[in-house]
Parts: sequence; C-alpha cells; structure tokens
Amino acid sequence: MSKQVVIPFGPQHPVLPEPLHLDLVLEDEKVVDAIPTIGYVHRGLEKLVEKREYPQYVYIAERICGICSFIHGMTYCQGIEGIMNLEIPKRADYLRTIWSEYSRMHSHLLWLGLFADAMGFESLFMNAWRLREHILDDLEATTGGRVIQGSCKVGGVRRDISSEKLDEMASGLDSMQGELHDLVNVFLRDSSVRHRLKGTGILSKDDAYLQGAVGPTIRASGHSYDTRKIGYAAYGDLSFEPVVASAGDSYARCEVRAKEMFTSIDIVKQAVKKIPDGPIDMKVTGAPDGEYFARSEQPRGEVIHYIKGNGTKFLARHRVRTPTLANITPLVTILKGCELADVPIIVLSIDPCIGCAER
Amino acid sequence: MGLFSMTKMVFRSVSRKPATLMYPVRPAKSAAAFRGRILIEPLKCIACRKCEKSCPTQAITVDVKVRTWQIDRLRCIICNCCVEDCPTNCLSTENIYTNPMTVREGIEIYTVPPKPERKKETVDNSKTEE
Amino acid sequence: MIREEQKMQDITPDSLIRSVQAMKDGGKRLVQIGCARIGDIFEINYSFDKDYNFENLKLTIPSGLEVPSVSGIYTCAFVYENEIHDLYGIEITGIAIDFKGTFIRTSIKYPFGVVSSKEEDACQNKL
Amino acid sequence: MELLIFLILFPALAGLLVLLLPKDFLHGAVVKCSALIVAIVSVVLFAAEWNKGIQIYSLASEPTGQLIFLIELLIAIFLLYIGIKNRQYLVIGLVIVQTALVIWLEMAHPVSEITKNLFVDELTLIMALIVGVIGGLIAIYATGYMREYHLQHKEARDRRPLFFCLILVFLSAMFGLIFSNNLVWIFFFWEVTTLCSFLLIGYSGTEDAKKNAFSALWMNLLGGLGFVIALIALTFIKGSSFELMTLITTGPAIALIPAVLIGFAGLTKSAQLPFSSWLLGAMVAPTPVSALLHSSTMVKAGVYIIVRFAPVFEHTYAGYAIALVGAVTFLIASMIAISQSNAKRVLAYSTVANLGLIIACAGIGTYEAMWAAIFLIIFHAIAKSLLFLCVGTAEHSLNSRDIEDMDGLVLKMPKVAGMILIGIAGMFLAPFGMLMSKYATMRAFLDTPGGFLLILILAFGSAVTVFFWSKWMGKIISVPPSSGETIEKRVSISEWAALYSLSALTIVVCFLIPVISSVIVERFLKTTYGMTTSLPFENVVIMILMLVLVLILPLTFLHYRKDKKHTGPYMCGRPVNDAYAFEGSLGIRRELVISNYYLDSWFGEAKLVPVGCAAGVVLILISFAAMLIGGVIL
Amino acid sequence: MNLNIITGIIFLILAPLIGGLIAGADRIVTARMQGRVGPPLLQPFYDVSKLFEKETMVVTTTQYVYVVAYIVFIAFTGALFFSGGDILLVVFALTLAHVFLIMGAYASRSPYSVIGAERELIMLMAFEPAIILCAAGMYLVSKSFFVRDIISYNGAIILLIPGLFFAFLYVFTMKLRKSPFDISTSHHAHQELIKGLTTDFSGSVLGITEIAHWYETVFLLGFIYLFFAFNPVIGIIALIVIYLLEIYIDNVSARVRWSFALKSAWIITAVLGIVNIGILFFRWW
Amino acid sequence: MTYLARSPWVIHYDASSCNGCDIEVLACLTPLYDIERFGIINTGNPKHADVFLVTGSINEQNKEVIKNIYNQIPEPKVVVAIGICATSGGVFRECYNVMGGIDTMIPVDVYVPGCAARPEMIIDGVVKALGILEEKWAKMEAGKK
Ligand code: SF4
Ligand code: SF4
Ligand code: SF4
Ligand code: SF4
Ligand code: SF4
Ligand code: SF4
Ligand code: SF4
Ligand code: SF4
Repeated sequence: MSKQVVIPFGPQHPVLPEPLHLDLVLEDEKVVDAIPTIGYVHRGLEKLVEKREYPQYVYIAERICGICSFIHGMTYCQGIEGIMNLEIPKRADYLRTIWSEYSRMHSHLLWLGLFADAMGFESLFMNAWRLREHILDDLEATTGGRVIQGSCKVGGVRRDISSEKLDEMASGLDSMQGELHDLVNVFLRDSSVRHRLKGTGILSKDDAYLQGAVGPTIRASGHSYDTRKIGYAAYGDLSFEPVVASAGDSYARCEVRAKEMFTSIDIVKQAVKKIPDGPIDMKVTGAPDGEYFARSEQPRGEVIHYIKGNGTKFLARHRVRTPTLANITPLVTILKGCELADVPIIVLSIDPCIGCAER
Repeated sequence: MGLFSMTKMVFRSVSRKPATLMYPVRPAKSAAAFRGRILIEPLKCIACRKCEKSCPTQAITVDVKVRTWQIDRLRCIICNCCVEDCPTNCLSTENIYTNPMTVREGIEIYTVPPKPERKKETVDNSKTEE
Repeated sequence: MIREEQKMQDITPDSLIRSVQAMKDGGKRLVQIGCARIGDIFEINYSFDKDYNFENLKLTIPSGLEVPSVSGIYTCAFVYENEIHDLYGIEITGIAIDFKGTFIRTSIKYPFGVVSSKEEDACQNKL
Repeated sequence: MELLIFLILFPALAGLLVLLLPKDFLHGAVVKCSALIVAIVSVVLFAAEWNKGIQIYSLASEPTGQLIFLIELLIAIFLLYIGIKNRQYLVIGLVIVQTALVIWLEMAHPVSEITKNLFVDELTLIMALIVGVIGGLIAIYATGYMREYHLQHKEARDRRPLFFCLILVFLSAMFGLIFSNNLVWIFFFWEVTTLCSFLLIGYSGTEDAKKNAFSALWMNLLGGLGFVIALIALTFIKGSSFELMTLITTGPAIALIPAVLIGFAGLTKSAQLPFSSWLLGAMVAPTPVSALLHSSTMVKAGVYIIVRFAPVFEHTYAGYAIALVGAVTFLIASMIAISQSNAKRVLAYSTVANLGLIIACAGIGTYEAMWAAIFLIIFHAIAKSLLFLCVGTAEHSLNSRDIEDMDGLVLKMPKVAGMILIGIAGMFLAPFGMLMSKYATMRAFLDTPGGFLLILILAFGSAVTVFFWSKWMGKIISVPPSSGETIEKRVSISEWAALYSLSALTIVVCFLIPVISSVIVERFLKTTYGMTTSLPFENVVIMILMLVLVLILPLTFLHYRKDKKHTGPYMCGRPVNDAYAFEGSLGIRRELVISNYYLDSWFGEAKLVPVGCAAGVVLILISFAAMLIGGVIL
Repeated sequence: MNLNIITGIIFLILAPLIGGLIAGADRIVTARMQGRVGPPLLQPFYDVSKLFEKETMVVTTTQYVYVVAYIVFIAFTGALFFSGGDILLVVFALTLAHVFLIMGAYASRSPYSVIGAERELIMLMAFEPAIILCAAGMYLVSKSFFVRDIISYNGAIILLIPGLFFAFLYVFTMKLRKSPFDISTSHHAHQELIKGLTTDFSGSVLGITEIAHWYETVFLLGFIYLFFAFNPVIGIIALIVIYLLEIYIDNVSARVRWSFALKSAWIITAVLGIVNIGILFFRWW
Repeated sequence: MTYLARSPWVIHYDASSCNGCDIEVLACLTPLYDIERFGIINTGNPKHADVFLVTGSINEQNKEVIKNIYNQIPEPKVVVAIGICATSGGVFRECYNVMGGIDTMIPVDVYVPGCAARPEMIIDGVVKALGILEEKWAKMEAGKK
C-alpha cells in the first residue's frame, strides 16, 4: 500500500498569484513528483500580428504582461528596429533604459513581497509593497500608467521626462535606499527567513546552464549571464556588474534579486547624469522585411522577441520566448524532493510569470 | 544572523502614521499624467475616422453618415493612440477614470457636427481654428 | 541601439540531431525553439547562445513532416517542442516529457497551423 | 475453590474434547458453549467472592505437583523435538538449560510442603473476569472468524480443532496462572502459555508464521529462564517462600531478587523493549489469536506478575529501573506506532506501549500507581480486544488490514466503523477509561520521588498517542466519493455478538469506574498497602458529564441533515467528477489520493527500534545491578 | 462538589465577547505594525455574524456535527477551567475538542483539509507535552490539580516554573495559529494549504470554528494567568504584554516548516521540562 | 440588517489576465490602499468568499475553473470583473483562445473598466458590489420564508 498522496496544486491557489497547476505526488510532505501544466492564461496574442499593424501591435506586446510591460514593448520595438535597421535617438535609448530599470525595481519589490507572502511573512509582504508604491508613483508620473506604461513605440518613446523630474527621480531613489536596505536586510539576515530559504530548491551550476535557466535563476547558480551586457538601449554606455551568487538555492535567488535593485538604482542614477538632449523619436516609414531575434533582460531574465516581417504592415510572425518558459525546466527539477511547505517558495523563487509564458 | 530582523521596520511602522491613503474618505492620489479615460470635444470632431483606425481595440466607432462618435469604455485600454492621431486635437486623456458599472454598458455616443457643405470651407475652418 | 550579430544557419531534418549535438558539445545553451508558418512550410528555429554570441539553426519543413525531438540532448527542449506541437500541429517524436497536446489547450486545434485568423473573420467589432 | 478448579480445568478439557471430536462435528457449538460457560462461571466467581478479601485455599500439592512436573518434561521434549527439527539452536539451548534447572530444582529442593496452592483476591478476580469474559468473547468470535479465515487463506492448512483446543487450553493456563499461589505452579502455567502462544502464532504454517513463532518462543523461554532462576534463588534466600502471597509481604530485602527476575520474565512476556519484536511478529497469526495475546492473556500474564510484585518494587532502584523500561517502551512504541499503516501493527505497538505504562506504574509500586495500573489493565483489555476483533472483521471484508484501505469505512461498514471509533476513543480520549487511568498514572508519578523522568516521558508519550489514533479515526470517517452499499452483510453472528458485547463493555465500564474503584480496587489497595486512593469525586462527575455529551452529540446529526448545500471538496478550482478524479497534467485524469502521514524519517521502525532496544537492555541491566546491590550486597 | 459553577457560566457568556474583542484588537495592532490602518475593532463580530448569514456549504453533513462537538468541548474546557476544575481534565477536554475539529476536517476528504488536519495533529503533538508539564509543574508547586487551589496558592508560580512557562509560551503561538507556527491553518497570511484545516468549512460551520477559537484564546490566556495569579494586576499586565509579544512575533517571522515546529517545541519542552521539573522534584524531596 | 457589507471576503482569480490587473488587486491589500479597513480579506478560498474578483478573460482552459470556483462560493455572492479583459476580452478580444469577458461564463455583477484598473477603481467596484450583495441576501431571506 503506497503512502503517497496525489493532490492538485493550483490553478486557483492563494500563494500562486497566477494560474499554474502542478500535480503533486507526496510522501508525507515530501514532494516525490511535480508535473506542471500551463495554459490557463494562453490567449494566443502572437497571432494578433495578422490583424494589427506593426506599430499598433506595440500595445498588444505591452500587455503580454503587466509587470514588465515596458520591457516587452521595448524589446518588440527593438526587434522591428533591428529588422529595419533604425538608429533611434540617443535620448530615447536612455529613457528606455530608465524605464526598464524602474520596471525591474517595481518587479523585484513586487516579487519580494509575494515571496514573503509565500513564506507566511505577511508584514514583510506589506512593507515590500509599500515601498513599491514609490516606484509606481514615479512610473505613473512619467508615463501615465502605474503598471501598463505605454510609453514606448517603434522608433523611440512617446513621452519625455523633464530634466527636473529626472533629478527628482534620482534623489527620490536615494532617499528610498535607506528603507530598501532595511527591507533587504530582513530577507538576507532574518533567521526565520534564512531557515526557509537556505538549501531549499538547489539548482546546480551545470543544471542551470544546460536546462537553459535565465535571469536571476541562472545568476544565482553562479553564472554571470545578464543580457543587458549585450549593450542594447543605453546599457552599453553605462557601467554595472551583474549580481551573481553561487549557492543556487532559493536564498541565492532572493539575494540576487534583492541586490539587483541597488544595481538598478545605480544604473538609473548614471543614466540621469549621462542622458543627452535631443529628440525622443523618429519617423518610421515602410514596413519590416526580414527576421530578427531581439533580446533583452527582463526582471526575470532574458526575453526573446522573434520577429519576422514580410514587407507588409502585418508581420508574418511574432514569437516571444519569455524567461519563465526557459525557467520551467529548472523548476521541475528543483521541485523534486522538496517539502510541500517549500513548494510555493520554490515555485516563486524562479519568479514565474505565467502571463507571458503562455501569452 | 539575526533573530527578528524585522523589528526595526515594525517599530517604525508603529511609530509613524499608517501609510494608508484612506481612499475613498480622501480622494485618490493620481498623477497629472495618469491616463484615466478618453475625453472628446464632439464639436471639434470632423468624423475623419482616424482615431477609429488607430485604435488597437476598436473601441471607437465613427459613423460618418449619422454623425456620431462612439466609444466603448469597456474596450478602451487608454493607450492614447487616438489622442495622438486625431488631426483636430479634439481628443484628450483625463486623469479621471470611468466608474465601475453594474450592467455592461460601456458605450458612450456623442453626436458630432454635420459634415460641412463644401470641402473647402472645412479646410478653411480648420485652418482658422489652428 | 545596436543591432546584434546573429548567425543563421539552415539545416535539414537529417542533420538536426547532429547539429544540435554539436552545439551542446560546443558548450552552448539552448535559448529557445520557435516556429513560424510561411505559407505551406514551417520554419523551426533552434537558437543557442554562448557568452552572448547568438546562433540560430533554421529547419525548414513542409507540413505533415515529423520532426525528431532534441529533448534527449537538451531536456528543456520539451517545453518548446510541446508548444510547437500544440500550436502548429507538427508531430515531434520522442519528447522527453510528452504532454500529448495538453501543454497549451486551445479552442481551435493547432491555431497557427491553420489559415490565418484575418482571413477567417472579417468582423473585428464583435463583442 | 471448586469454581477455581473448574475454571482451570474445564476449558482445557473442553479443548481436548474439541480435538477429539470427529471432523467438522459440532466444533463451533462446543467452543461457543464452553466459552460461554467460562464467561458465566467467571462472573459467578466474581459475584461469590468479591467482598471476601483474600481467600487462600489449601490443596495438597503432591499428586498435582508431580503431574505438573511430568507435563513440564513433556513440553520440554516437544519443544526440543520442534527445535531440532527446525534447527533453532537458540531454542534448543534455552530448553535444555531451563529443563536442567527445573529438574535440578525438583530433585534438590522438592517444594511439596506447600499446601496453600490456590488463592483469590480482588486483583485475581479482576483478572479472572478479563480472562473469562473477554477471552470467552474472543473464543466465540473466533468460531465465526475462522470459517471466513480459511475461505480466504487457502495456503493455511485447516486445523481448526487444534486451534480451538489451543485457545481453550490457553484460557485454562491463564486461570491457573492467576489462581495459583505456588510459584512453581505459576511457572508451569507460565510455560504453558508460552507453548500455546508458540503454536497459535505458527498456526498457519507459513514460513513467516514459523519464523515469528520461533522468535516468540525463544524470547519467552528466555523470560522463563529468568523465572526458573528466581525459583532457584528462592531456595537460597532465607525467609523467602514459594508462596506468592507470603513472598510479597516479606518486603524488598528478601523478595527483591526473585521479584526482579520474575519481573524480567514479565518484561519478556509483556513484550517490553528489547523484547517487543515477538509480539509484532505474532501479528501473522489469525486475528483472534492477536486479540487474545494482546488483551486478556499472554501479555497480561506478564504485567500481572509484575503488578503482583509491585509492592516489592516500591521505592527501590530496581523497581525504578523496571518502571523506566516500561516508560521508555511506552514512549518509543507509541512513536513507532505513528509510522505504521498496518492496523494490526499499530494495535500491537499500542499494546506494547500501554503495557509499558502499566509496568511503569507497577515498577513505581505505590498504591496510587497500583490503582492506575489496575485500571489500565482493565480498560486496555476491553478496548484492545474490541479493536482487534473489529480489525479482523474489517480485514475480511476489505481484504486488507491496512489503515489506508479503511478510507471511509463509516460508509462501507458503518457498524464496524462505529465500533472501531468507540475502541479508539476508549484508548486515548477523555472521558474514556484509558485516559482516566492516565490521569491517575500522572498523579502517581508526581507523588513519588522516582516519578521525575517518568512524568516527562508520559507527557511526550501521550502527545504521540494522540497523533496515531486520531489519524486512524480520521481515515475511517473521511467520506469517500461514491458511497456504495455497505459490505457488512457477510459478518457472522458470533462475530457480531462479541463485537457488540465488547463495545457495550467499553462504554459501560467507563460509567462504572467509581463503582469498580470503590468496590474492588480500593479494597485491594487497602489490604496490600493499608492506604487507598480514587478519583476525586467531582472529576468523576465531570467525566460522566463528558461521556454523556459525547454520546449525545452525534444525535445533532439528525438536526443538521436538512437543507445544507453539498459541494465537492476544494480542489484548487480544478474540475472534479463525482469520484474526486481531477484533470491532471499530461492530459491524465488523476485520482485524488489522500493518505495519512507516517513521518517515517522520524518515527520509523528502523530508526527507533535499535534505540529502544538499547535503552531497554541498559535499563534491564541496571535493574539487575540494582537488584544485586540491593538484594545481595546490602 | 466544589466547582464554582458561576464563574464557569460567566466564562461561557463572556469569553466569546472578550475573545472577539481580542481578535479585533489583534487585527488593528497587526495592521499598525504593517503600516496600515486596519479594520474596525468589532470586525471579528461582523465577520462571524456574516458567516451565519451565509449559506452553509458542506462536503458532508457530518462536518457540522464534528464542529459543533468542537465548540461544545472547547466551551466545556474553558468552563471547567474557570470554575476551578481539575487542570488535567481541562487539558484532556481540550485535546478532545481538538480531535473533533480535526475529525471535521478529515470528514471532507479534501486534500487541503486533510493535510491541514494532519498538520494540526502534529501541532497538537508539539503542544501537548508543554501543557501537560505545566499542569504537572503547577501540581508540584501547589500540591493540587485543581485550578481553584492553584489560583489561591500564594506564591509566584511563575518564579518556580519559569522554564515550563517559557515552554508554554513557545507553543502558545501554535494555538493562536500565528506565524511562525500558523502551519495547519492561518487567519491571514496565505499558505500552501489554502486555509488548511478550515478549507472546506463555510458559512456557519466556519463561524462556529471562529467562535470556538475565541473561547480557546480566552481559556489559554486564563491558563497563562495562573502563572501570575499571585497578583491580579501583574497578571493582567502580563497577559497584555504576552499577547502583544505574540502579535509582534507574528509580524517579524516567516512561517516555519512543520518539522522545525515540532522539533523545536519538543526540544524546548524537554530541556526546560527536565531542568524545571527536576528542580521542583529535588526541592520537595 | 446584514453584516455582509461589513465583512466581504474576496477571492481573486487570474483568468487570463496580463498580470496588470492582478497586481493592482493585490496592491489593494497593501498599506496604501488597505482594504482590510472595510473588513475585506483576501481568503484565497472560494468556500470562505463572498466576492469573486476576476481579472482577465475566459479561455479554453480556465472556463471550467472559473465555473468551479463560482459554484463553490456559498450564496449570496457577487462577481466583479476587473479590467477590460474581464469585461469584454479587451485587447485580446480577437485572439483565437479568448472567448470573451467573464460574463460569457458566469453572471457578472460589477464591471470595472481600465487597463489596468487602478486600485481605487477596484475599491469602487467592490463597494458597488456590496450593495448588490445586500440585495441578493435580502432576496435569499425572502426566498426562505
Ligand atoms: S516575465 Fe512576468 S512580469 Fe515580465 S512580462 Fe512576462 S509575465 Fe510579465
Ligand atoms: S475596425 Fe473598421 S475601420 Fe478599423 S480596420 Fe476594422 S474594418 Fe477597418
Ligand atoms: S485610448 Fe487607445 S484604446 Fe482607447 S480609444 Fe483611444 S486608441 Fe482606442
Ligand atoms: S475624434 Fe479626431 S480622429 Fe476621431 S474622428 Fe474625430 S476628428 Fe477624427
Ligand atoms: S457585426 Fe456581427 S453580424 Fe455583422 S459581420 Fe460582424 S459579427 Fe457578423
Ligand atoms: S466591424 Fe463594422 S465594418 Fe467591420 S465587419 Fe463588423 S459591421 Fe462590418
Ligand atoms: S473568430 Fe473571433 S470570436 Fe471567434 S475565436 Fe476568433 S477572435 Fe474569438
Ligand atoms: S485589462 Fe489590461 S491590464 Fe488588465 S489584464 Fe487586461 S490587458 Fe492586462
């Protein structure tokens, strides 16, 4: 007689902010097997390229996801610009960079909050999200949207930020740093948090690479792989180092994300200093013909927008390979052998975003 | 190592006033740039259908014959494209949002001025306006 | 904005496994597998990366052809291969974890494998 | 005295009758009748003697003693034969040593001068009731059970006459054991129970059964050896006596050495660590055997003898060490019970645990502890036999004795499930008997200087107990998806009769606690210790109030039955069908499987048994050392 | 019979009110610790009233019976305690009550309820030794199991059994279902078990569970009060401080795994128990 | 008099939203918006909930899930569709796998527009839903008599 338990986990589950389902096979509370299914959020939006002209499609691309909405829009635009070989104005590149980093901070804070929630640390969740509102306020003030920014377009950006506002943003980030430190301190130092995270869901260095992990997930396993280093947008002009940890456990992933926020603050401050004056967009005519894999670093890792144009206003194919999709295989690997209580932590530790994984 | 590292934040929270904005007792915070909803000045509209074409969600329907400009609030994603594309600048984005509704009636219809008799006048008109 | 250098290489179904194995032997990471339908043929892109150098293998096949799975080489390929199967209806044989068409459940079977939706419905104003 | 002799001889004779009757002729009827008679006579005995205090009867030991010696030799020869045939060298060795010692004892120190060979006191009466009534009920149950057993177990040779004969002889031996005042006689009956249990465990004749039968045999023979040595020691110690009642009153200075050695025998017989494995192995036997061994006979003989010597153990280090053996066994066996999913093994571990508790009380040996020990014996016997019989019945219908397969038993076998629940509640829940006894145990431990560690062990052991019983209850009452027909129809009348009687007993005896306490137990304590104790009166009231509440509450079910909307369980929003199967990954429809926790990595046998055995061995050695220091040197 | 039935009855009437108010205050303080305003003080009463207004959905009707039994015995436990009854019986009755609650969860045979039930059992297993040893400690101090005798013992019990008191405090968090031990079910924070034990309770069944929890809170506070019974003022202050401490701990720690909860509770109870009970024993003999 | 409006417990399900509206729903719980002021708790369990907040639109795979959750919420209950995806399918209306707003599957009581809906809008929506909840309760009580 087997003493196994087979239970459904998700799609509706309070610790999973998004629908993903796992069939968990447990022995007592040990996870013997976890088989995932996605598809609860699949909309099929890639096919909308056949109905929307490519400049309009930016707004669809943005809504692949509401968390790193901006980066999706931007990467899509970069893809089109890549095919059409457009050199967009420098200021637009800088603005894109700034907004990208704001997205990253907002996303990481959001994630830290959810992660705390998964550990049953409610007040930490509340505090992370309270801090996140500062970032959202700045995003809203500069783009007009809290989560869906809608400020990117093919050939540049749609809104400028005044230099006073830029300075204000930089100093705002400065003053936020203190509280951010306190927050991060809890994640990295508190013994109850460490008790839950240390050694939970270890992804070895080799597994991380061969199973195609990206973003903080691969960086936490000791690879210094950060797509921003390719130097798209203004990243080529700015100096920063990818945050790397080596343990490969949930704690390392948390650590990487926590520290990345400070890198982001630093990047924004550099960008604010260096941003050149000039136009923010350029006129785009014609239609893309050709194909290109646009890559960029989302909060969750490398995202790839594959765009294939056929010379008409309607693209032949747009495909997004989102970081979550790449991280699913590692996730399944590290879930095996954990405890039921760790399932939410491990699932969240790769920061899954089903929204864009399924499109 | 730290037992109860959260202490500092907890005591800070207790000693400060709560961060809560107290909506709806006090009005919502929202930035001036916030895209709440699309506003039209129907009188300025020339029913050129440019907005209709640029709208990624087909929220706008312009009936050139009956002279109406119609928007479906439950479709509009407030992307601002129509505002950007309108030749007469009759569209704008307010930072007030559409209220929730209990029946699915997001459609608002505005009557726009009839088509001017002669083409030329229209052009003149718009020029003078500018 | 800089445009990345992206190596594209065409392969055939016979050489698929060999080329992918060569990639793995070269220490490259599987970035993604994606598919596009151009008329009646399918293009499957296998993308790899090492130290930010992007390389792509493009497999072009007519519809109806079976493709061997590369999940034996890179386990993580199962995600993409299941997806391609569910969206395009391309048979991929020997996937490590085969969802048998339940990876992404769609209301239309193989939505990308059939005619484009633009041709199929004229009305965009439906509720 | 006639009643005593009747009780000792009648079951054995009835057993022989069954054996001699022609095949398939009236076996059931004979067994049922004689079991009934035994039960009735033991009640009659109780009615006749309950208010008379200690009654010692003289019976010339001469012819009987020689007969006993003869039978003992026959048994030894039989065991030797079996041992040689099966190459069980340990058994052979033990039998040889033991027999040699017995012969030496008989030759060198004939103890024929003893005349006060039989006696009755309150404790004996209680034991007699347990053996007679519960043992009788089990025998009745067995008639129905064995028919079904042989239908299902084709591999076992049908030797039912032998089986019933052994059961009845077993009862005889038990009666002999408790009525004898002559330690040599006690030893004889002791060996008869060993033999009977050996044969009953090996009844099915399978390899497994044989193996376990032999391990039971050698452990009990080891205990028997201790017993013989105790007898030999008696011949050396001045002022000692072969009469049980006299020996006990001589106090620790004289009686400690035999007490500890006999106590050691008791530890083996009552399956305390490190000897618990034989009782677990005994689970291969048909369930009535398990019930018999666990509730009213075998193991009870072990604790009975230790409880008898409890006054000797009071305030001695040896007694304390024995108490610790019991306490450690209680804790470890309870813990191991968590990791078991085989219902009979859970029951077995729980038996071991509860016996441990009784022994802990006996080792402490104060009057309060004795009160607790006696009640533990009573309630344990009733509830445990009920549980074993229920499991046996359920096993025949479910074809499994696994707790996991009892999922939703309330719907499949409502009556049996109800009885299991009563039995389990009887084992660990207030206000049922076992828990009230634990209350007394607690108080006893707290009131004695030796109780320091025991109280801690008791606290932890009780917590653990709650866990494994509750999860079993939960399994039974969790409602399975499709509520099919009940499958109780096949259960025979004789089984029902035993089950109903025992369930009723479980509850009724709880109400009777104050009566039993004042009428019997307190008298016993008074005569033994000159002091007595009982539950505080208001606690009795409260307890009875709770009992009434527990019995009434299920009636609210009738009230709530109406107008409640029924839905499926929460399954994370996944569509579920009536059978609780849900849409799983990879397109598979998955069954919802829920199983209890077994916490194997914490409480697994592999982990705890060695620890427990080591502790048991050490403590037993300590008790020997304390015995030697206390008895020989000082 | 020396039971003070009056105080028992007063408990039966007042405990839900006090328990509800404590829960309300708890939520406000928690909210303030998180930088929020929080609900009104009477929110728990609104919640429960609402639950009774809702339709009750059950997986099986027997759930209802178990939950009713749960509240009956929790109330019984408290009443027995407050009328000065035998503290061991009180502990036994508490266990009985919890077993009923657990049965209620088992009855539904739903994955999360059952896992919640298993975990609740583990928590019970972690909790029991501490409370039994406390009872034992009080007996050793006051030579009586009766609450009325313990309460009239004129000495600071807390000073004699501080170790046991600490062990009890440790497991008290489990009973309050607060972080880090909100393992089997939790009031607030989300957990992998949805709502664990109470997942398949709804409407009035859930309402009853909630009221029973209030009873329990008041009873447990009463139990803690025993340690400080020598001086009512100190006693009340101690209760407030201890409760605030619990809220604080709730807000500064993550939920631990069951294994840690059980292990730590047992180790603490065992170590402190041995030391403290040992000292008591040798003081007397 | 009913206490429903004073203690509406919500359950949130992400149908096929882009996360934009989801995170705004979650933001409502956090200090700045703190909907616990109104007694709102995000229970995460349909059996405890009164208000069903749905973001995103119906698709092939989640339609059964939504129905299942809806059926497990005890009466009286209200459904609030948040964001234009949930009200009409939004930008993704024409996607092959989107079947439209939530009301194609279960009755919706309040529609909250916006893409993404702001926390204030969500609060407004829930408050509006409370009125409906009370009405439904009154009807239920009347039905009992
Ligand atoms: S990774 Fe997550 S947050 Fe980023 S776009 Fe995808 S779904 Fe959104
Ligand atoms: S919505 Fe009407 S105007 Fe716009 S593209 Fe479609 S058919 Fe043309
Ligand atoms: S704002 Fe965007 S969605 Fe709304 S009407 Fe204008 S173009 Fe359409
Ligand atoms: S609103 Fe502007 S764009 Fe739209 S029809 Fe009128 S004038 Fe043209
Ligand atoms: S508006 Fe309706 S009826 Fe007319 S074509 Fe479109 S879908 Fe058909
Ligand atoms: S949207 Fe209007 S023009 Fe287009 S098909 Fe429908 S009715 Fe015809
Ligand atoms: S044809 Fe229209 S309604 Fe039908 S699935 Fe496609 S987009 Fe949806
Ligand atoms: S309404 Fe907008 S923000 Fe909300 S889920 Fe839909 S696309 Fe995302």
